[in-house]
Amino acid sequence: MNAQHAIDLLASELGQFEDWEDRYAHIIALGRTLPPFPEEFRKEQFLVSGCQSQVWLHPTFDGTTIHFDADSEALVVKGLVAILMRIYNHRTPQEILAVPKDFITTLGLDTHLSQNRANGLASMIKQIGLYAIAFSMRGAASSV
Amino acid sequence: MNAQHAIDLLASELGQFEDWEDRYAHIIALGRTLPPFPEEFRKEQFLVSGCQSQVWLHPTFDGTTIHFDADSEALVVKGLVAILMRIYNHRTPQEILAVPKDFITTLGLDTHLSQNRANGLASMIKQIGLYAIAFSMRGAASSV
Amino acid sequence: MTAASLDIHAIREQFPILSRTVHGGKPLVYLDTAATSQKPRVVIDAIDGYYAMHNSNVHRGAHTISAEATTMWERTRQTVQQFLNATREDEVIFTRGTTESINLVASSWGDQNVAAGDEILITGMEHHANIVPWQMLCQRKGATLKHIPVLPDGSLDMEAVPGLLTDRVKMFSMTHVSNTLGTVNDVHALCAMARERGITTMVDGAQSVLHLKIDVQEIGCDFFAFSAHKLYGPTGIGCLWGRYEILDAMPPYQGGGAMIKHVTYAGTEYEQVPIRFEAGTPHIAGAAGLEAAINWFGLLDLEALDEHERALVERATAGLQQIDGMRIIGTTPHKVGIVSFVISGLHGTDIGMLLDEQGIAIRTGHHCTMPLLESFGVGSTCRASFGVYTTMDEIDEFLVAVNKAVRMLR
Amino acid sequence: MTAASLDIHAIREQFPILSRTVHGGKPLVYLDTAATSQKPRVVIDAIDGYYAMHNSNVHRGAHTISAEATTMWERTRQTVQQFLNATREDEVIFTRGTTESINLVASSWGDQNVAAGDEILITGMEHHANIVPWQMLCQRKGATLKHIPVLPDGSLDMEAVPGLLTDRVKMFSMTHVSNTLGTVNDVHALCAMARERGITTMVDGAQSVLHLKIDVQEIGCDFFAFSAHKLYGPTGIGCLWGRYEILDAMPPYQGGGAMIKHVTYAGTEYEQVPIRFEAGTPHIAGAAGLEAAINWFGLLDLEALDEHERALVERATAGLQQIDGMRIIGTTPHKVGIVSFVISGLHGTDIGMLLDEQGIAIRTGHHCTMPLLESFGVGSTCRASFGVYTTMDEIDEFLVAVNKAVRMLR
Ligand SMILES: Cc1ncc(COP(=O)(O)O)c(C=O)c1O
Ligand SMILES: Cc1ncc(COP(=O)(O)O)c(C=O)c1O
Repeated sequence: MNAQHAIDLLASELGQFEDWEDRYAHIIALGRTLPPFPEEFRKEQFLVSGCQSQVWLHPTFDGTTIHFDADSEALVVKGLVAILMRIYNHRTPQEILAVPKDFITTLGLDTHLSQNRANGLASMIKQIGLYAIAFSMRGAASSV
Repeated sequence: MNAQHAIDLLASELGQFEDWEDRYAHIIALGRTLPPFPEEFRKEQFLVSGCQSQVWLHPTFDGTTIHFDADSEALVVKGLVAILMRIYNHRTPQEILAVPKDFITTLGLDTHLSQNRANGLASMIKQIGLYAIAFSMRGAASSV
Repeated sequence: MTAASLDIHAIREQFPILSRTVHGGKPLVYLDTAATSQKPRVVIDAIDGYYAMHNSNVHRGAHTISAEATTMWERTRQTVQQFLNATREDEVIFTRGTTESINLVASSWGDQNVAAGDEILITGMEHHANIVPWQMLCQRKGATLKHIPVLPDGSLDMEAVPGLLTDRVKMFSMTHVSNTLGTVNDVHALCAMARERGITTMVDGAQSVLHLKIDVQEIGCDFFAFSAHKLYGPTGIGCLWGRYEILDAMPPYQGGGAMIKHVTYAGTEYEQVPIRFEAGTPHIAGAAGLEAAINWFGLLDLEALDEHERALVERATAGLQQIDGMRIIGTTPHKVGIVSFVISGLHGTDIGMLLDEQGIAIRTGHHCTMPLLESFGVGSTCRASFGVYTTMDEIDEFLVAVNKAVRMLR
Repeated sequence: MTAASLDIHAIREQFPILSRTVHGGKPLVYLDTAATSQKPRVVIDAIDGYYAMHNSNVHRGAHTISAEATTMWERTRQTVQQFLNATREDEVIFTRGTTESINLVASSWGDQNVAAGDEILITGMEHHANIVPWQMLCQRKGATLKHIPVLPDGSLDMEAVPGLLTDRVKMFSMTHVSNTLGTVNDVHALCAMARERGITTMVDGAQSVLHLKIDVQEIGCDFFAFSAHKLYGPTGIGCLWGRYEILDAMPPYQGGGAMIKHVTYAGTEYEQVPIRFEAGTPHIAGAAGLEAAINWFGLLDLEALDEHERALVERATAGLQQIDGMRIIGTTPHKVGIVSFVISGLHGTDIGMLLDEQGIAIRTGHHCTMPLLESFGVGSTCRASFGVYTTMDEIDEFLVAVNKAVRMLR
């Protein structure tokens, strides 16, 4: 499933809710599906900078695709992190860099993904992109 | 002639002109009636501070009234200085301090006498007041 | 009765933003006044009117609109003087806001008066604006920054003060009202203690000007700072008030136009106070807005406002305390309309987002008071803060919304 | 033809102030744009709209209107980036204006990079804003301020430049356009000469942004400063652009909220660029106005504007030269819409007042360029300066008025 397909699926998934409560309950539930974050990565350097609520992001590159581990202590933020993972995780650097940013509007996440350091999801998307650029230049399998 | 009388007279004098040119011609002419400024007073310390066009002001106190010498290199400003002299010169410190400031509006000089450092007439009025306060405290005849 | 002297409904109508909605039709409940207050129409119109009819640079021109702008600018200085009950209008300096006012003092006064081994005293509840400039000064000079501890109820440990006001303290800078706790400090008593010992004092009034009657003479401080944007006024302008003799002895802060008497390549002679500290074209439209804000605010009955705010705080506090795991941070009775809280096991960001979804704007985070929060053992709080337009109904909506958020997160 | 691509009549209708009168019904002829430009409706409305519908503090909140304000704030940063053709948006720092931008560099960069015996080079036609901060730096550090002489036509003595760019020069800061003479300096060539020698450069763009297309990459400078209020935008906001690597190595300027990552009493970790340099609540409404101003200005045909301004300058100059004793200060052909003059035997203040009485606003005085005027042997000039709304008819009215004033004064 490519990124666009993931976005489309998320759009219909999130679009099915009539009211915001169900929508948020679903986002929170999505957060619960995130695989546990490996504790050895819970280091300062994998904290996404500029977030008020702590968001963790660790990449591993197998030479073809990037695998991300990600986490947040806040439940809604963790759900949003899970959404980003469905879009960006296990993709090649090229695929990651090709994801059009308008999914933010498509998924109705503008408030959360604005240039806002409060929950830092914009910073997370930026950081994902930076990792993709770094790995696409290195090529070989690696971690950080 | 007290200060209020001088103001009333100035008001009717300046009020007689239908257009601004005659009015200004009169103001400039008034400037020409100022007695020559004694050259020995043309020192830095008698420059009224905060004026763009140089305005000179020197006080002499005879124990009763203050005599001012005043000058400006700009013709309109010099005319305005002459107007101020007709209101403030040769009066006791108490009379000077009692002059109501609304003469500025009465004489239609708001633009020139606003809080504006460009021609500095507001600074001049302020300085005249400061001299009056100083002399009223000293009492005896003196100069500075 | 507050209703009689403070017609909140009529007040609300003056604030255009209060009629807007968020998230598809939910009326905005703005409980973030401590971050910045909303602006009444009269303030917005003053700014509009300045630009539309009187815009001109100040001080430098002899033409009519320049004189008009200059008159307005200086009239605002007088308005601020009266607002603070200062003795002289030339004690009022226009800055960008509280932060710049404190930086100006820490730099201009501090560099001149603080040396290695000296101490600067602050309180344990300062906004970063009243910490970092002093820290930077201490680093430049080899001085030490000390602070008065905060007690568990969010009040200052007044007993610790005399011991901290040592011979080495050169400056005691204190917040009037804590932006995180709402605590009102007894700045009069604190300044008196400092003055006895010949210590210069500064009061950060960012959070007090919109709640309390200010009188710098009565307070007895040497410097006082505030921001217009927290006082129902525009962004980008604020004031520093200082005692004339102290300001007069201070070197300039920034260099440029207006603040000079005479410039040659060999050297520059600076202007008198306050122009010396106002280099460059200032925020002229900001002064028009600030004047309107102070005049508008002056019409309010501050006692009725205080009573109203107390009632809001009580209702909010009582309602919040019904929630399991609720901890109110800052419980001293002497506080303004600010309520900070944490709920055990829940993250503030989640609560903030779920409240926002319900139209309710609160602030979550460290509120630029990291050291204070650390002393309470928390990294962030949720903060609801009130203004003249906050109603009891809004408090009730807020409480319903918090309860809903908590249910969703547990 | 300018008339086709620049419909001045339509442009004028967008400026509310241009329909007002002074001195009992005389239409305002505003020839003081170099001091501050007037504001089109779209700029005033952007500020109004911000306060009325989106006002909130930036960066710090998760709620909707805070996100809206933050988005607008950062979008304005991008707008400025594009306006200057900078490579990165985080190279744009918001300040109060040109004066603060230069002070920021002189303090933050200067204190770090300038030592005793070093030299700072400026030109002989600087505004005090680009003299005094460097003078203050030189005093702090024991460095020396040098300047490039100005030739009688008001252009720089380019032959003197190589000799002045010694090994000891650490910073070469130059105005792009002289606010008194109108002279456009070849900043591209000047920066290239400095760069060859490894000297850091700063361009004061206060007077160029409203006349010329700006491209900081093409200019090749390290810093560039301008004020919104001269670019048809609001007061109280301006920008500093700097190369990322240089900004990144600079310590903060002011301390406070937003510019920190982490604060403890032991010490503070600062934020990255540009937030590191934006302490405290910024002028948020100013960014709304600046964005509108840049977008509005971007719709103008700059070539047509240049052609129109040239025609205005030519007409004004030719007309003035008919007057006995007239001396135009600044006669190089490469200049923008600024005409400075003195008339022998007459005082500028008198001329300014008599023009004002006729509805014509010009500026008289030293224009914050005392050392420049001294090099021309005058203490003040009369300056008429033009904007996008200035018409040929206004030039003719100005000339009639000057002639009348001269007649009255002689
Ligand atoms: C060339 C030049 N530099 C700097 C400035 C200072 O700009 P501001 O007063 O907006 O800070 C001005 C304007 O007065 C100017 O014309
Ligand atoms: C107590 C206190 N001090 C200082 C500040 C800084 O004010 P500003 O950001 O307007 O400079 C604030 C506001 O954020 C505050 O609440």
